[in-house]
Amino acid sequence: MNEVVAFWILSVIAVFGALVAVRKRNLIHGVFALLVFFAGLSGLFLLLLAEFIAAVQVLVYIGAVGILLLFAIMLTERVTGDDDRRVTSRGWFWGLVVTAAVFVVLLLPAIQQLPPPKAAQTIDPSVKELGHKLMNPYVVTLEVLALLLTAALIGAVTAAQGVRMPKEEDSPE
Amino acid sequence: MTLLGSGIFKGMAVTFRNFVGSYFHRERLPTNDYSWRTEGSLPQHAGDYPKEEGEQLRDTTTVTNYSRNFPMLLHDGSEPMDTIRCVACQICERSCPPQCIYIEKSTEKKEDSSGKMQFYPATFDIDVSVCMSCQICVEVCPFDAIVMNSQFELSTPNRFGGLLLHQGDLLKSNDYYHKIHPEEAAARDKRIADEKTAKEAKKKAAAEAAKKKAEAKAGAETEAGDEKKEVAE
Amino acid sequence: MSLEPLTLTDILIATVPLMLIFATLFAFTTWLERKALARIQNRIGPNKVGIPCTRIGLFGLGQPAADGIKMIFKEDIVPRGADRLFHLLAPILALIPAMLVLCFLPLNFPWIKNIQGLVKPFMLDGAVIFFFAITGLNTLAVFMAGWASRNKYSLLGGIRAVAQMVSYEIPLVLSAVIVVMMVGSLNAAEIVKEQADEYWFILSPWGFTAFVIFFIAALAETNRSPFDLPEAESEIIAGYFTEYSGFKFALFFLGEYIAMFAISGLAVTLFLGGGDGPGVTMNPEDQGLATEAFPGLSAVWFLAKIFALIAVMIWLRGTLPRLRVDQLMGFAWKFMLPLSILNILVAGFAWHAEQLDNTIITVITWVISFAVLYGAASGLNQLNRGKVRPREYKYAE
Amino acid sequence: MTLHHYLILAALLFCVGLMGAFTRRNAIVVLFSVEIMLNAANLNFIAFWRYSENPALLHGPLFTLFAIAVAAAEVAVGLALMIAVYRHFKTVDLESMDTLREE
Repeated sequence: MNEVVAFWILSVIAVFGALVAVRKRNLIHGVFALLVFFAGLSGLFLLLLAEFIAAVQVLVYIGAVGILLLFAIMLTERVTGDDDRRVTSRGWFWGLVVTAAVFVVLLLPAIQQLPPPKAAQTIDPSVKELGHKLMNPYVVTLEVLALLLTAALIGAVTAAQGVRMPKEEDSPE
Repeated sequence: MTLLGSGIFKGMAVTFRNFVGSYFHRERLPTNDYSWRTEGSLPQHAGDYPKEEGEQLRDTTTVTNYSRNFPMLLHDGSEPMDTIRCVACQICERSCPPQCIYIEKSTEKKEDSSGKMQFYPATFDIDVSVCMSCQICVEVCPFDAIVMNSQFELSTPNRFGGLLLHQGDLLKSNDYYHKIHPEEAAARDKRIADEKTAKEAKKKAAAEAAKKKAEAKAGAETEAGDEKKEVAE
Repeated sequence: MSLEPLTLTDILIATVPLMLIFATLFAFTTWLERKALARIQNRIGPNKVGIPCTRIGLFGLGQPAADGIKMIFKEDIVPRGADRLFHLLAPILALIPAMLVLCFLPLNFPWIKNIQGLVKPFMLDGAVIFFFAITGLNTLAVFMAGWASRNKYSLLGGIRAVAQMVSYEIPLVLSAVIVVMMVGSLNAAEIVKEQADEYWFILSPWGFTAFVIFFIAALAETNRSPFDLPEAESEIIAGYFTEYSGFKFALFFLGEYIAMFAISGLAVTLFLGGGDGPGVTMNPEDQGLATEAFPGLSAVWFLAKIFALIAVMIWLRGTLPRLRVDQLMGFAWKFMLPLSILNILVAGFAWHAEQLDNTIITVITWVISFAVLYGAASGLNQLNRGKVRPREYKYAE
Repeated sequence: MTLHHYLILAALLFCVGLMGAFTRRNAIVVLFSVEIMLNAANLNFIAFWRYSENPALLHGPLFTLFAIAVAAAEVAVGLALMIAVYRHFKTVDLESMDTLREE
């Protein structure tokens, strides 16, 4: 009973957040709606008993990505976040058609081909077990991921830094 | 090398001393809590704010000698302008962070308390509505002419210029300074006297070595030094 | 583990007393802070408000209640041009995460002994990760408040807060990693149990270093002095809550103090042995809960330790001047971050040395790690020195 | 709750993301949409893991962890590129970045 109520509330929050995030004219409102979506999804993960993933979702997406997006908006758009130009792209109609088509294609196998739903098993996912898995069979993946993150860090800094101005053009303070 | 973070612990020790001390030494508390006192012992103007323009409350007798509020100018004698220590060098004016000091230098020199010809400030104004009581003027003054006053009831009915203190308001005698900040004033006078005697000794040695007009000069300056010491005592 | 046996009564028993207790402690702490700061500055502090309609002062203990009443009845002003929705949401968003993280503190109140596992969130496997995740939400509330006020000072305060909190979150988490490494668990109750069995982590060289880093980072995370740049009143009025008044301001205030309690509570859990103390035995069979001389003793110990940390915070606020923005950032990235990474390395070696179970090797490890950490701290200090000189007087001498 | 509930929800979220990516002009909103799609995929992973034969293998959470890490890197690089693009074009409007088009 609890689970059903929680599922419906959380899924409504997630879908609502996602819809507002992609359609809101004001970008800062959009970011906060996106964060609501992330929070709803984190709740769904918790409902699926993936508590560590839920925590990481909050930590990475809400704590880090959200702040990053806010900063990017403040650096690129105006501080108010308002987008007063035309916000809808030229190909919006075909975009919607493709979206609807993808939705139907995604749903058909989900409804038709999957085995009939089983009763949920009670499982006990421990964070310790996850750690052992990361350190033993998946250690190479973890290392590659670390390398990727370092490369992304350096790449992001270089890309955002832009071309350094020559010394002569620096205004004398 | 000192212990890492020892500066923070030193500061914390100071604040802790203040914290404990405030419970045992009531005279440390600069707060003017009128409710402590009976009706008759309130200061003359307490609760009775000035009505006439230019009139200000001037009661400073209730604050402790740990209190500092706004700067004042020192003079040594009974006639303030004759014995003013300030020579209008304008160092304080230039180092004042909020730039609340305004000085106009006099055009001609005048004898100061030690008989030396010096410039004096023709105008010396401090806007206490701007002053932030940082004491930098006190620290930079090479003549010990500007020190902190503890006068705090400066309210005035005049918004424009009422808080601009002029030379006349700022000039206070060294005796007054001794009354409000006894320890600090004694230390300062002692330092001035020490510096003076050191300077004299040096000068005397130089003069004796040169054997030139030694007696007259030394005589005059020892007298001045004695006067100074009397004030300090 | 499943949601099903959870009932509303269990949830209420677990949460309502927690909120009431910490709200009361908040009121008391505001009074304590004002009194202590006043005494540090040789003032008296609030001493008038006591029992209404009498002249009994009670050392001003009625002051928080009077402040609260004043706050509630004040006019709620929203600036023209402000984002009304976000202006309203920001204080709520500031309070909720702060209240939420209190659940992850292993406080063994007697009344939570018999309720279900899931309403004791500190028994979760990832309790410490959850704690950090939810604490991070505070940043968003601050940014939201700064942005929604449509005021330059507010925005500046908000941006300062975001930059500061993001920078200091890294040393904060890295110093907690050491404890997680030593215990081998993210479960708050297990961390406390391990400390009760072995030693409080603050008593080891790496633990002490981690505690100092954690405490400094916690000061920055909660915007306490000397890291209170987001609300530096001499520079940017009141920072992100310049445009807040009345009850919304009170909510911000409450959220800030609750966050202070929460982060001190985490420091107590990680480094100071949690509810461990004389008269308390941590009981491994009873889900990490304690056997106590009388019910609630371990919670009392826990709260006493929190208050000790809060007292140090207040003391530091009375002592240290505010940092400059560049000093603040430099300190986080050039001092705290390298030191905490080195500390993880040292703690790793120390853990392996302790596995050998040899007293001499353990002692040698402790001495060496102390020397390494102290040397590293002094070296970093020397490297970062030289930029800041004592004040020079341009015209004197 | 059954697996189908979660799958339909994930499909819906994915399509919301897709719609955003197709119908908005602002590059940052397109980045939001990509994030929404990635998260919908993560929800699928976790749901399949939860209702799988052998959850003890922890395939779902592990893959989700890796996906989250990659997504974080993607956001960082993507936003850095966006700032670089903004510096060049003074806009993040995707339809005005058309210097490769034949006139």
